[in-house]
Amino acid sequence: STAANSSKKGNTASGNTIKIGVNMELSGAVAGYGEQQKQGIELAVSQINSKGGIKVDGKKYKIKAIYRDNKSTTSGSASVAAQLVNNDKVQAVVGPATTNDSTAAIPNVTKANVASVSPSATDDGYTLDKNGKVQKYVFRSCFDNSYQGQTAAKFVTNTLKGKKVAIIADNSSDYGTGLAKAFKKQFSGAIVSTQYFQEGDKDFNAMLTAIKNKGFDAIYAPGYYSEVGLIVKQARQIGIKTPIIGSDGMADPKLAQIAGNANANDIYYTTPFSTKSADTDTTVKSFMDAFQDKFGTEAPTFSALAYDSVYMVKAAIEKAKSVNSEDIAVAMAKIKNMKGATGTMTVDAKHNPEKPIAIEQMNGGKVEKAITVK
Amino acid sequence: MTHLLQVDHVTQQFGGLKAVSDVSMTVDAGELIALIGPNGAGKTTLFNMLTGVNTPTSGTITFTTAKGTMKVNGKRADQVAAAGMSRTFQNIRLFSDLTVLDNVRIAMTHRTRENFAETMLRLPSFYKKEQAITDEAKALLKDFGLERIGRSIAGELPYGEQRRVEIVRALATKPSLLFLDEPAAGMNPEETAALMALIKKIQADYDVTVILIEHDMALVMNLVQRIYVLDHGSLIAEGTPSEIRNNAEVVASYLGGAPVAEG
Amino acid sequence: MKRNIRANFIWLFIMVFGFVAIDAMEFTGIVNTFMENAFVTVGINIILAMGLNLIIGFTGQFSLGHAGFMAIGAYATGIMLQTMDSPIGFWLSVAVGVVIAIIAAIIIGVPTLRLRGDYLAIATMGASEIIRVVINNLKITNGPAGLFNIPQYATWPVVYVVMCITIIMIANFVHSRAGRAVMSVREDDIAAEAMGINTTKWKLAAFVFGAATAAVGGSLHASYIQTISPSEFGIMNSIAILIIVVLGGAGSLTGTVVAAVVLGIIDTVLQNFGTLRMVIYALALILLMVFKPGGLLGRWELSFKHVGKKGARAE
Amino acid sequence: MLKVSNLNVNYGGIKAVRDVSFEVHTGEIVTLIGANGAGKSTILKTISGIMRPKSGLITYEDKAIQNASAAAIVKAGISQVPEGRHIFAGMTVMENLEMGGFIHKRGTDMSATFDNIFAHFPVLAERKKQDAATLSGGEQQMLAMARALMAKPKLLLLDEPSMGLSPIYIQKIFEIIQTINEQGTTILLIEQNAKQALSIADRGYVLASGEVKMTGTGKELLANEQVKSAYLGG
Amino acid sequence: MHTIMQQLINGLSLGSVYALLALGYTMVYGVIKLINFAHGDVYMLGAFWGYYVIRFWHVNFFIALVSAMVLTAVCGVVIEFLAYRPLRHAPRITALITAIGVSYFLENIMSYFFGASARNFPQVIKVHNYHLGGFSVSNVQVLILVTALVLMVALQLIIKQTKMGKAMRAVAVDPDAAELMGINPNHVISFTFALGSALAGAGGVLIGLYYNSIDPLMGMTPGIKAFVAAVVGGIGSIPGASIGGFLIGILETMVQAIGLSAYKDAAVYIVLIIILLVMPSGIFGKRSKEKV
Ligand SMILES: Nc1ncnc2c1ncn2[C@@H]1O[C@H](COP(=O)(O)OP(=O)(O)OP(=O)(O)O)[C@@H](O)[C@H]1O
Ligand SMILES: Nc1ncnc2c1ncn2[C@@H]1O[C@H](COP(=O)(O)OP(=O)(O)OP(=O)(O)O)[C@@H](O)[C@H]1O
Ligand SMILES: [Mg+2]
Ligand SMILES: [Mg+2]
Repeated sequence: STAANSSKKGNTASGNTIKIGVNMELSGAVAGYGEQQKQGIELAVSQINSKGGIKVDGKKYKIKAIYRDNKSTTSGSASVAAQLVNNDKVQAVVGPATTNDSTAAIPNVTKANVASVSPSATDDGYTLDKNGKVQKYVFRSCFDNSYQGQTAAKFVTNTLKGKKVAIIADNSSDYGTGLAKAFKKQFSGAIVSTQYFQEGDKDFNAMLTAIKNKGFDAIYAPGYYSEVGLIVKQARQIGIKTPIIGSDGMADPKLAQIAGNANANDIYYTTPFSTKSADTDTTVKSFMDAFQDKFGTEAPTFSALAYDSVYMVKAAIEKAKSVNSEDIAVAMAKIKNMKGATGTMTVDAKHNPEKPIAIEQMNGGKVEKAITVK
Repeated sequence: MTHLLQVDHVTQQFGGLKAVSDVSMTVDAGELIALIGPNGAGKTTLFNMLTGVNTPTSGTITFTTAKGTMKVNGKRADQVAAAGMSRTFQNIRLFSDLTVLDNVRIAMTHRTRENFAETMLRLPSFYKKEQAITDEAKALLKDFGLERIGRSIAGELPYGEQRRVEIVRALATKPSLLFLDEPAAGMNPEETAALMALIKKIQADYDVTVILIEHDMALVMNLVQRIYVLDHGSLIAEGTPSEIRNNAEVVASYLGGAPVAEG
Repeated sequence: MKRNIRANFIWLFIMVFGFVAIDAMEFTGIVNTFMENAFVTVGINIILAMGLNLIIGFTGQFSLGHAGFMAIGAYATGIMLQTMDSPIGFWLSVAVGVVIAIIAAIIIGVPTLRLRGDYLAIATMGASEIIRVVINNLKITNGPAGLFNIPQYATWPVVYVVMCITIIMIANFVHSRAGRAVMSVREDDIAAEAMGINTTKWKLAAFVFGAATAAVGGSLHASYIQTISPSEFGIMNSIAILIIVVLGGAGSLTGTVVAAVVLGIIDTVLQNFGTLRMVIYALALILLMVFKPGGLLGRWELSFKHVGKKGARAE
Repeated sequence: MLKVSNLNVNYGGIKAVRDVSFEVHTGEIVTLIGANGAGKSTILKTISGIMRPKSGLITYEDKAIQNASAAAIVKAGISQVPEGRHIFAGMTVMENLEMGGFIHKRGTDMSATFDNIFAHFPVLAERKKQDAATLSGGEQQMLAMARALMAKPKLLLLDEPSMGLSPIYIQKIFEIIQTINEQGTTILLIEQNAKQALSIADRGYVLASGEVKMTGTGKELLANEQVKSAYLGG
Repeated sequence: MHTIMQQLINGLSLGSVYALLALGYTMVYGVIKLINFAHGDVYMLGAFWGYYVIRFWHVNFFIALVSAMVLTAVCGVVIEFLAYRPLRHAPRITALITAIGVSYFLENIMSYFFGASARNFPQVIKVHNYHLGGFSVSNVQVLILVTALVLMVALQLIIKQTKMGKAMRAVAVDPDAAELMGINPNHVISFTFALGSALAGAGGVLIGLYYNSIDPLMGMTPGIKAFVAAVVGGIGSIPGASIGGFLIGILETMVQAIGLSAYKDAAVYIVLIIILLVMPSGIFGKRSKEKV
């Protein structure tokens, strides 16, 4: 911080720009997800600026996003975080995408008193320190694993009336395994088999053949669209017809493309962001349209979550009436009923967004309906 | 009396080929012996067995020094070398990226000790030991007139010098028995003469028994005391140079009409 | 003797000077967290690459399994600090990591070091992947989610001092009877055996030593970054360390330090290039190797043995 | 047939060959003698295109070849038995020989050549299927020579063909060289065994430190006092 | 029983992918002793080429396959010329690092221009499942298997029967001596890269079709697995690469079949290590012990 306001902690915007640092996986193993998030951020930033920016104490600020690549590594993330908060002097950080990269950034943003919002760090413990106390500067715009996994379990029991489930989970990050764990904890029926796959796997025939005759009513497949799409495809091709339930990592238009429309039947996934709700929700609709305009494709969940992360920063600034990062962090914890593309959210005591969760049902490659779950 | 080296009925089989078949021989301390024979007779193969590079298919090799008796077959080459047998190779095998001095010092590894603590902490005892190793290596090089190339990279030396360094390196292991595989190959008559002087010197000054393989009859006949002749894997003759020179079988299979310098 | 002591003092002076210089810069705020991060990353990379250079550059054994040993150290620290949150706990965890890594290195090394060249590389890579998969599926390691909120005991002074100790130890190893023995294995193992060197033993010694330093590097990484997960210890991470070794010059410790610094600078600067970062990095890597095929320094080493002594010929 | 004029070859900064000129006429045996490191092998490597000269001209059958690729030079009819044998390890003796005949079109009848070679080197016939790497030193030397003959060269470059051979075989190798020569192959020979080389050579050149010091017919050089004392062992 | 048969088919399909890639590795390695890390990325290039020509030029599958092979062959030759040829006489590990650099470059430049996320490959061939007594095979699986087998046989013929094949072996052993036989090593090496890369390109299109999902990093994991396959089979050996590929495919499948999916990679590596300990040069690798 500069000498002028050295009494104050954190970074304060100078001139009439508010800087938002983006600590993102733009290369490396999960660059695909980082790229989608970057698009959401770009959209949010350009929208906000074209509407005149953010007004604080009567002064209008434009926002500027500074994108830095953490190479999908923890040390890259720690370094990028440090550069953003110390050298670029940003007022808030958005990102990184994965839990591990996000936790690696915590010490450095904390030291600099800058809030960071991860669009997709889903591990339950992400916002907490090791004593279970909430981390003051750490936020997210996505659900934690427990909430989503438990919701899926409830849905299988209550709505699908499933008694036996086979789980196929992504084993390369906390996401798949965390969801699977939460699901198992909540689910009252039997788990007939739990299988794991790795990010980038393409062949699931062996696994599916192995579980095919285990007599399950549904498959729970927490993971990302790139692999789950293939699971759906290959499952249907070898004749597994049971419902396949997944998580928000599946909520991507590419899911049906990869699975093939003909195969994408009886698919359900938990998601904060329902393309269906565009019919009723103007915020969602405007996001969807703007995204389609700007990038020529339907908006994926990752983009929506990142988009909302930027809006969380905006909301916090407006609430704090300050362009100081410390103030922004304090205000962010108090966000209430912020309308976002992924629903109307309130930041709870653990810095998790409380927002309604939806379950989308896909048939023939199309989302048929969205079921809101409490 | 026990022999320095006793070879009993050793055989080396490669698939269907008996490269060495049922060879027995003895070597006594202080001797200078040549092993000759046509190309492919099994000379190098025999050397390989004697020095632990290959294990014989059958037969026994016993090596006896003041330190004790050792059954060579079944031992690794480094154990054999540590026991006191050292060698050079038909195709020079120097540590070619290292200096000549290091080549020699490496050969002293097995008979020197530096413990972990003194190495890591650079205790005075470490420097003392290093100095001793270096001094000994330098002295050895000096003795063979190689001290000026101590810091040269071994692989960059002319062929003849590489051969000499290889011999000196073998000597640095403090062998009681030294094997030289074609030390004069690729040398001109002048260099060969110098090599002979060198071998004599080793024998005299270092108390080493020498066995060498050589096709240069001028060298063999003038230098050695005893000759073993191998052909098709078997020993066909054994004797003094003059006996061998006049052995009809050896002449027919090996020497031919080649002019052989008189002893 | 005097010459050696003088050289040692120069080294000591440089190391102390480096420490004081960094400390002063930290104190005056010239170095902020970002630069400190870069320093520490370079420091840890030096520790890791030193060990690998010993194995690859000096002993000539192509190991691609460094990340596995690093993981062992990292997880030892990550797990132990959960219950032993104290400096003693940290150092204890480093020691435990080293011991486990040594045991693992012996188990892996004894059978595989018989293999040659690329076959060894693949086998060690496989062994390292096995370690990673096991960690990925264990409960105590928290599976793929990894561990976070690891207390930070590996501050920059700790990393700096450990780095210096590692450099000294590896340099001392290399410049001794042991170093000559492993180099002879690299040059010609058949000739080495014929000179009385137990090649298996020396290969293993270097491999184990390298593994131990990898574990130390892993421990420091875990405690500095405070987050670890199995995905950080994959093949690509072994390769990242290999790149440092080769770029600096396999067989040059000075080169390793230089390469780690150069790559650290490149990496830090490229952080400003967003999406193009890795494209530029890749091109830089190709160009550096094409124009400096022996590595930046080849096998050259910085030495102070000649300092202050005219005409002295050191060895 | 072959004319080398003012050849200079360097290894980095080291001048290995300086201003060397000599020629080989069709049907001759010409030998280059000289101490270790005189530059003999370097000259051969330059002729066969493995090394590039710094300056100078090499003409073969009236064509300049100093910039031709090694492959093109072999096709033009020059074969080399390299120093240090360079046999193809891991390939059998027979495969090595087939590689020697690589430049011939598929389907060329090589049986006469094979017969000729196996007549000269009966050991190789016995060892057709053996991995060439496991041959003894002398056997490898024979293989290297046989392999070069497979190309049916017009000009054969021999770099120390007698190295590592037994006395009886050294005799034989010189006989073989003479036979090959009589059968129409021109020969450029390098030998440590200068006495024998000169005795079968039509002409010889004496090299020292990269320069031609003397030239003459084989007989003249054999009789020369200087040559005698320096290269023939007194 | 049916399940086992079905799994075997699964394993063979997966294995044929690895085998196709392993062939390219083994050829390049066999000739210049370089682990061509970028090989998996050349396969990715093939897949992307197939994707674009089918999607935007609407060519049929066969043309896509052949044109991808041509394109990747050219890429392979260019990569060799620019990145590896200058290092012909450098230590091999240097060339390995360059290969890694090339791999990074291809992955990231493709991400930069075409985006890093997965996309679906146009399904030009409609999938049919043939049900044969309880287990099923798809036409695409058959296509892949047959293509792989045909290419393997063709390759084996090239190596064993043509002069180029012989020249490849000679260059592999001793490029200098090969030159003295009238062989131009540069041509041979270019040819090797062209052939190996073409196979990878074919593999890319086939895999795109089979799994219907391609992305710039798709070459990484199969690349490494394929290299492992080549090593298991005995590097440099064509039948070895094929057998190694199938072996690993079947192994992975079987490990998953018994429910140990989380350990499938570990199992592959354990088997790899065991095979190498028993046969230090792989299954078909020649162990030419150095003669002293
Ligand atoms: N590993 C092996 N496999 C098969 N045959 C081998 C092997 N090693 C050597 N031989 C064969 O054994 C025989 C003896 O070889 P060796 O090298 O001992 O001969 P040598 O007497 O040293 O000959 P030279 O004087 O030519 O060096 C040769 O015919 C050789 O081809
Ligand atoms: N690869 C190389 N690098 C540097 N210098 C070399 C190289 N090869 C040869 N030389 C030097 O070039 C000079 C000529 O070497 P060359 O091999 O032509 O000699 P030669 O007459 O064939 O000797 P020899 O009888 O030992 O075979 C020597 O001084 C040698 O040291
Ligand atoms: Mg021999
Ligand atoms: Mg020569």
